[in-house]
Amino acid sequence: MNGFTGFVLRRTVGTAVTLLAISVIVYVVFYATPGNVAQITCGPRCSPEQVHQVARQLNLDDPLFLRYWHFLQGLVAGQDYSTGTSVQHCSAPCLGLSYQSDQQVTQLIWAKLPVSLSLVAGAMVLWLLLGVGTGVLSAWRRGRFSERVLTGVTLAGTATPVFVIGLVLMIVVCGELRLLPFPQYVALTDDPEQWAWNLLLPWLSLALIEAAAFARLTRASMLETLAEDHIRTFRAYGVGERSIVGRHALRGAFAPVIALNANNVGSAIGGAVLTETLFGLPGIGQELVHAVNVVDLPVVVGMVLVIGFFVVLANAVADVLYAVADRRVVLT
Amino acid sequence: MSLVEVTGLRVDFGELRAVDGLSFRLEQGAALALVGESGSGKSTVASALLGLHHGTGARVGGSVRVAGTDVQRASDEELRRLRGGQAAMVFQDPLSSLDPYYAIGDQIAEVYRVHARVSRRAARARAVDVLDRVGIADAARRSRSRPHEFSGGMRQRALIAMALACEPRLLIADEPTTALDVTVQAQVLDLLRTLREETGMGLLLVTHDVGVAAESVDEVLVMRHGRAVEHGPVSSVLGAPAQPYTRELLAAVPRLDAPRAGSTAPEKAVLEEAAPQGAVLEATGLRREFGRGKRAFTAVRDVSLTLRRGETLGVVGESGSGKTTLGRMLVGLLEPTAGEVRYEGRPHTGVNPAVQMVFQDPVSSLNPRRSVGESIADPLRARGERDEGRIRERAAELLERVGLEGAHYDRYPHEFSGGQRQRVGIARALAADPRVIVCDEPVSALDVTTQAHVVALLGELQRELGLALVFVAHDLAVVRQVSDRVAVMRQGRIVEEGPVDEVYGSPQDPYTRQLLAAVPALDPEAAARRRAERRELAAA
Amino acid sequence: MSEVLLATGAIGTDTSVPAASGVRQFWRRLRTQRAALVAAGVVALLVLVALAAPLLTALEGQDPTTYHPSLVDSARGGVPIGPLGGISGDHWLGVEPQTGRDLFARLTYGARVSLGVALAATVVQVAIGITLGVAAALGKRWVDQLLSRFTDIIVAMPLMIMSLALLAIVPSSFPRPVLVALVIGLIGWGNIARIVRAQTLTLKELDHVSAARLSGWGTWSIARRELLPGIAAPVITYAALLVPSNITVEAALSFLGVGVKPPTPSWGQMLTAADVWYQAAPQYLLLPAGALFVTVFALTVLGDGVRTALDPRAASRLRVGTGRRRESKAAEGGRA
Amino acid sequence: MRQPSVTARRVAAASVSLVLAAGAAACGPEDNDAKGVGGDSTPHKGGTLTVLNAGPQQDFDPARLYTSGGGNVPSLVFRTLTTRNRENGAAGTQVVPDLATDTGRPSKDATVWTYTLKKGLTYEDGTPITSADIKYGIERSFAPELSGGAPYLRDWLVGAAGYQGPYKDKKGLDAIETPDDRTIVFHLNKPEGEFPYLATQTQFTPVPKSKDTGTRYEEHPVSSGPYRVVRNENDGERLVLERNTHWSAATDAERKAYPDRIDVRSGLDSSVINQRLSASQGADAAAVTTDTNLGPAELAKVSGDQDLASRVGTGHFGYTNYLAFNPAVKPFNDVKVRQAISYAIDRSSVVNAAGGSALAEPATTFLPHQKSFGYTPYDLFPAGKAGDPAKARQLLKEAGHPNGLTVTLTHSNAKDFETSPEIATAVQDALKKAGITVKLQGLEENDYSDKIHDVKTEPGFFLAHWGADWPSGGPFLAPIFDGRQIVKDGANFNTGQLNDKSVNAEIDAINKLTDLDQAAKRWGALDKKIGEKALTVPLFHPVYKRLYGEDVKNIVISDWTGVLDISQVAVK
Repeated sequence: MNGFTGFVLRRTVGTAVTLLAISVIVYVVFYATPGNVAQITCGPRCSPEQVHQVARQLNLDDPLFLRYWHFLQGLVAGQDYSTGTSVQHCSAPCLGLSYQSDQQVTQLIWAKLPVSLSLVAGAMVLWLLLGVGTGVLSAWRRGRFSERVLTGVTLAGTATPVFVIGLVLMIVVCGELRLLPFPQYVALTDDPEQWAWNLLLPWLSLALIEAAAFARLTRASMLETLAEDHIRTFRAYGVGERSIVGRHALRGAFAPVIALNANNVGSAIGGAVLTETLFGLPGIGQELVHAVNVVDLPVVVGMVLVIGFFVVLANAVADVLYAVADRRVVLT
Repeated sequence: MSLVEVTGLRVDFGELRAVDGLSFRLEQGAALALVGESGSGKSTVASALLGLHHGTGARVGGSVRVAGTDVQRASDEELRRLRGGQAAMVFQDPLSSLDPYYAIGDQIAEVYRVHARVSRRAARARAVDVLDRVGIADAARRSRSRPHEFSGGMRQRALIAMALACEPRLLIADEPTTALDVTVQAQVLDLLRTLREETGMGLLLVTHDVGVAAESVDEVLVMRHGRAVEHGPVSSVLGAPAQPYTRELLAAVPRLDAPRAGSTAPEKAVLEEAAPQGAVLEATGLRREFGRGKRAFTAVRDVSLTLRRGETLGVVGESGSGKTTLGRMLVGLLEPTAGEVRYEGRPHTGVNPAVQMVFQDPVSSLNPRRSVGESIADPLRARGERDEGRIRERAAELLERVGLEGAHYDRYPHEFSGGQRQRVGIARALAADPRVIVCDEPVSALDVTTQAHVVALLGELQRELGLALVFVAHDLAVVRQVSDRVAVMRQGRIVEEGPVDEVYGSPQDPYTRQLLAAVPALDPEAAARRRAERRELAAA
Repeated sequence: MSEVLLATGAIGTDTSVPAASGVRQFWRRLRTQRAALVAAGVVALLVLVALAAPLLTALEGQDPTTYHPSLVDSARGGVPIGPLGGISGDHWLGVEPQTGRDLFARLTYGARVSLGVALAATVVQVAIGITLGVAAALGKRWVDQLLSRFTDIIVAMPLMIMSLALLAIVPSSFPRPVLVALVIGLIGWGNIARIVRAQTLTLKELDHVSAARLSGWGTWSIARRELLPGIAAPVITYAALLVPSNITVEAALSFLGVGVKPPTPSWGQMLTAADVWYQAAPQYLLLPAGALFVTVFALTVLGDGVRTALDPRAASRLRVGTGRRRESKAAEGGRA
Repeated sequence: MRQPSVTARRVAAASVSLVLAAGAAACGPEDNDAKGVGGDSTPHKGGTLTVLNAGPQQDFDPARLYTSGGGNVPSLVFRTLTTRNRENGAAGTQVVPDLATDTGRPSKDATVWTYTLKKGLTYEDGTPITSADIKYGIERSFAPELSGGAPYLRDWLVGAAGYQGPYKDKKGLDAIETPDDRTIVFHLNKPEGEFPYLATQTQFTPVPKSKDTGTRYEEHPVSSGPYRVVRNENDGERLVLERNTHWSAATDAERKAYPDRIDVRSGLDSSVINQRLSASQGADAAAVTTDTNLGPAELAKVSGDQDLASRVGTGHFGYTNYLAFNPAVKPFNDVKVRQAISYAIDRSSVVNAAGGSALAEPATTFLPHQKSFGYTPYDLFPAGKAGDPAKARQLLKEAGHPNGLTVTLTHSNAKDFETSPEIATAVQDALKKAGITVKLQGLEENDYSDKIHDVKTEPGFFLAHWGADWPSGGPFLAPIFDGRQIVKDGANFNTGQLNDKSVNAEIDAINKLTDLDQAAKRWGALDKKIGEKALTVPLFHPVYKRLYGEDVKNIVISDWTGVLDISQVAVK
């Protein structure tokens, strides 16, 4: 399918352009953010002379475009930095060093990404099951009382902020009923069983919020498909209501659900900061909020680029799934 | 016991009574046509036969017995066995009657497995052989492709194949060919006829096109406002109609063979002798491409034509022939990829107030959120006319001119019928005092009787205001009735052009001949002669 | 920010022009839906409470800022004294732990900020969405590409982080509630722009728009006279769903410490402070959470009702069976 | 000054903010088995101690840490010349020898300090600890790459102001002599009687030059204490310590080191930490926290539950929250206006906003209520329980503001319940009765600390706080009121911009004293003298209350740190 390689090529170029644009926006926005970075890095009681040394050390006095130029050089050719006793090389694509922790941003990302990915992957499975499941049920039971109840519950999902749902869930489940241990991130590679047990609660509270949107979307698009002419054809041939809703109406909801899911997954990688904060999961979102507070520009740029990358990737995957499901769609 | 017995059928949608006490019988193997204009309730009757109104909130009275099953009191299980098993239905719009996501073979197999307890593989084999039977070449491979990979005609054949799968005793066809081109329509009607001869299946055909009815059924039942007006064998009802409504209906149907009694014909003769006026609109080498790269598609390839003052040029062709694209280029809505349009000698690109257009779909041609009068006054306001009094007066005058009342100024489009809305469209076109009006399928969305009135209106306006008209349509009979000269288009080119009598009388191009042979005739003998001609042309 | 991702209800791009339009039809169809009516009633009540906050609190004889140290038990962390969190004759909903401020006053004034910020943010989002959406649909190919690419970038940006940055940059003299509304607005318009672009592309093809071009109107007057009314339906529907999600975004911003600043009370802020009092003074959490829940729930139900009322096809969708369309749709097989 | 470092995780902020309700009512004493409070309380070796923290152990390098008395977790790995006496209450504020044989021998009017190392001191790999290592450790703390430590060495050591650390100036610091492997001599540019206190900080930890890896040293620093670093992920997010076999208890009387292994976890939400400590399930039974206090909401819950109340450690740390005036800004240049505000302040609503009387004690003196600071009680402008509006109005009338005054109070938007909006609104309400209308100006945290520490942009009236680097009047009063510590072009902490000859002279005089008790009395008297100028309005001193797991024994809370000392705790 040579169309596919053309598509992949165009999308990669598009992604690169988008990410570069994002990095420029972040540089400009954060260049203007108040807060004397050198003073923060050096420490509250540093003398002006020491602050000046630190500023030179992190070349904070360079103009904006020079610093962005260094950033681009680092991305392409990597960057050498001194730890005092020795000179280390941060290989391309090098996103620079954190002002606060002197860690390579790429290492920070490798440490944080698995946490965010595990949170979002598990939550995605749950919000699809919950959301699409409720959506199908309420489409199946359209007009009856049970549909009103289901719609009510799903709407309730969006109406409560996550830090309330998450908190109450944690107190009741972990504190009082002691069904689950308090969430504490265990890497999948270390102990898959513990990994799942500890992430069950964060998955649930994140999924409860997102499920509502999926339920409403599935219900609406299924109802829309049920009004199509081909459903009437199958009814005129005596095909049972169950398979009409199951095989044909549900297939109609496939495309919009993919699109919304891509949108959700993309923004959840960086956006689940409230869930990460609440459950103490050291993910991308929490690291980014911390970096913004201490104006740690390299970390901020690094994290935002990772988030941007996953948003664009999620949309590209959605487009491919779209084309596979509905032959009429041609990949552009 | 006859195949279908309907006594005193009544169907109400809320306070609207669609069918009011209809009774008729259909014997095994016989064919009956329900003929009537939109809103006559003919489709509602067809759906009632399969009990499809259950659960829709419609109230159904009287009794309906199909193949021994009393539809009104049948249980869900009995209804399921009837639908598809005993009686099958084919619908009007092939584009949307099949599920876009599944292969066609699978959809037919799914329906077949409802009525025959067979394995999935056997059902798919059955699907392939019914597809083969309805004339789809290489049925095995084509059964795996999706509906959008089939043309309109092939999709309708696939639907007929689906109906055949369970060998029903009755086939209900609800406007099966309305959405098809005239050549494809002819093939599908022939297919239906041969299938009925082979299987002895009963046929209930619902159509608004009297010609289609004449071609394929033994008996005709003319309906109006939910009631039967006349019922009898085809030859008597169409040959010697007893009821005044039937006569009026038949008179309004444009015919190929009948003399061109069209209202525009006589005066036209006078004009022709006078030296032909200068060409008011000329197009040379027009070309238009859509899309880019691999998926580019050329709608119009190198078309040249001239239009003289007071003359009507008919442009006829099937779907995909590029006639609408040509119309939009003449008006300036679409920029040609190559070639040029000259108005009164001067090349004009983009919109020209002297060249206006009347659109096809009465629903989307008027802005629903604006009153009818306002839509008509649009061109006046656009030209800078500020005096409200002047505007309302001019608009009211135009409303009267097109046969509506001046007082309708403040009414909304949804309060008018399709025909009335087309008249508003025409009034709007006139508001810009044009010299040329391009009509893109102005009447194909209307019923036969309304069609005739609108065509007559166009003729009067042309004579009175000396307008030049371009009449784009797919219905050969209507084009013949209206035009002075005709151009026949195929795949973006004009294959034949000339005075209407020459082109219709002695068509040179084989495609024109094929088109003319496909037009359904009213009386059965002419219909039989045309069928023979088609078979001979197909064999050539 | 995914927790408060904008609820993208299925806004089918309304290809068929609504059969019966006009405001009268809309009200007639809206009245038929009981749930939507109840929701509209609740929303109206909330707006009334928000507007009449000063009057209501004067009635109770309190104000949202005065401290009542005597009403809280300082030795036990400042938990309110008296039953149910200090509910009494002059404190209808009890007092706030630690400060002893009147909860009823803070809740009603809080409604002002939460609803105000949410509505203002929605207006900003709709305005930007429509301008960019229409521009993308009507402009040339490269304009469309550029704007769509820009929308992707904005949607890709994590909403929460950009708000943090913007809120940190603007000097604190700028009135905070307006700033918060602007920030939410500036960042959340992505989806509306996409919907408007899709709808305009569909409307552009309709005949009455071509007729308007033929009458001699310029592109922008066509956009104003023909396209905008056509866009109103899906935009209003989506906006009705945007308002509730904007409320939760403001609450989330407060949780991260960058929302509206004390002493201006807002539900998000109360929630942030109250969540730790879940066991010691539950009513302090339940009141703002309940208020937020009721508002968002009512607005979403109203949003659903508005969508059904505006989109006649939705009304017919509920009638299952052969609801055949009127014969007038005997369109040719596919436009040439 | 142990100002909570700005880099503390703001969202999961330490101390009292955003803290979840503690122990679940359901799991109260009823199901309390034998092991509970009454069990065998003598501490035994062994087991794993879990530490649940909000903030990470960032920059775990002795040169970069800013600690008071060597810190809690750091002091397990980094031994220093002297350290704090690990005992309860006031006794815990004394300095005791650690690596050195004594707390230091002053000479030449306390400008030269000599220390001798104990015998048999080794690193985790068995190599001996020499005085050169201690000199190198101090020199490292001057490198710009390793910034973050306290400023005292830079200010006190001779010729150290411009020194840029061993990586740039190879020749090192002359002010420090190492005549032989066990002796080290410090030369100061002015008398400093409290040098032994400074020697408790981690900059005095030995670092072998051969094992120094610059900015990467923090990943696995060479341990001289009872535990060595086994695992350090993401710059202190997860830190695991195990027994250092080469550490000998004989040379270290202060650290008990009962547990075999210590697992320090961070990035946890403070409400979760308190919830886990109260539930005390599984590993959490042997858990403590070193940075998360009980908030007001939890306190309300805990005080109602006997079992939980018995597992709360209460401590006092030398720390004062106060209102600061900038006399350079009108109308605060008029002492009467400052006195009027001192009279008007209703401390009760401020204390309530800070968490109530159990978590904050009203303050009328600048120095905290501890003998080691030389606390001498005084209340120069008595505001009584709820402020004295009448006196305030009278003073304002005299100052030319008959019908009240409108001022702007600047505060930070951080959620630390010290300079946060909640406290600001409490002050606003407190001054209202006296006719003083207060408008609030909230700044982002970084913006706030930049503005108040820069002489040019310092607001007239703002919330501030100060903590002691060690329990003595010196580090409390000198940086705030010593005229010579005013910094024109950088971080200035002398907010009152006081440059009074007699105050400066008295500070120098007290610094000469090596008898710490006598010095303390002199600091107390100086505090009262400065109080008369009404440059600040003391508001409250915080009280730290922290939960610990059921199995945790041998709780020692000194007045030096005010929190549980992790080196004394046992879990078996």
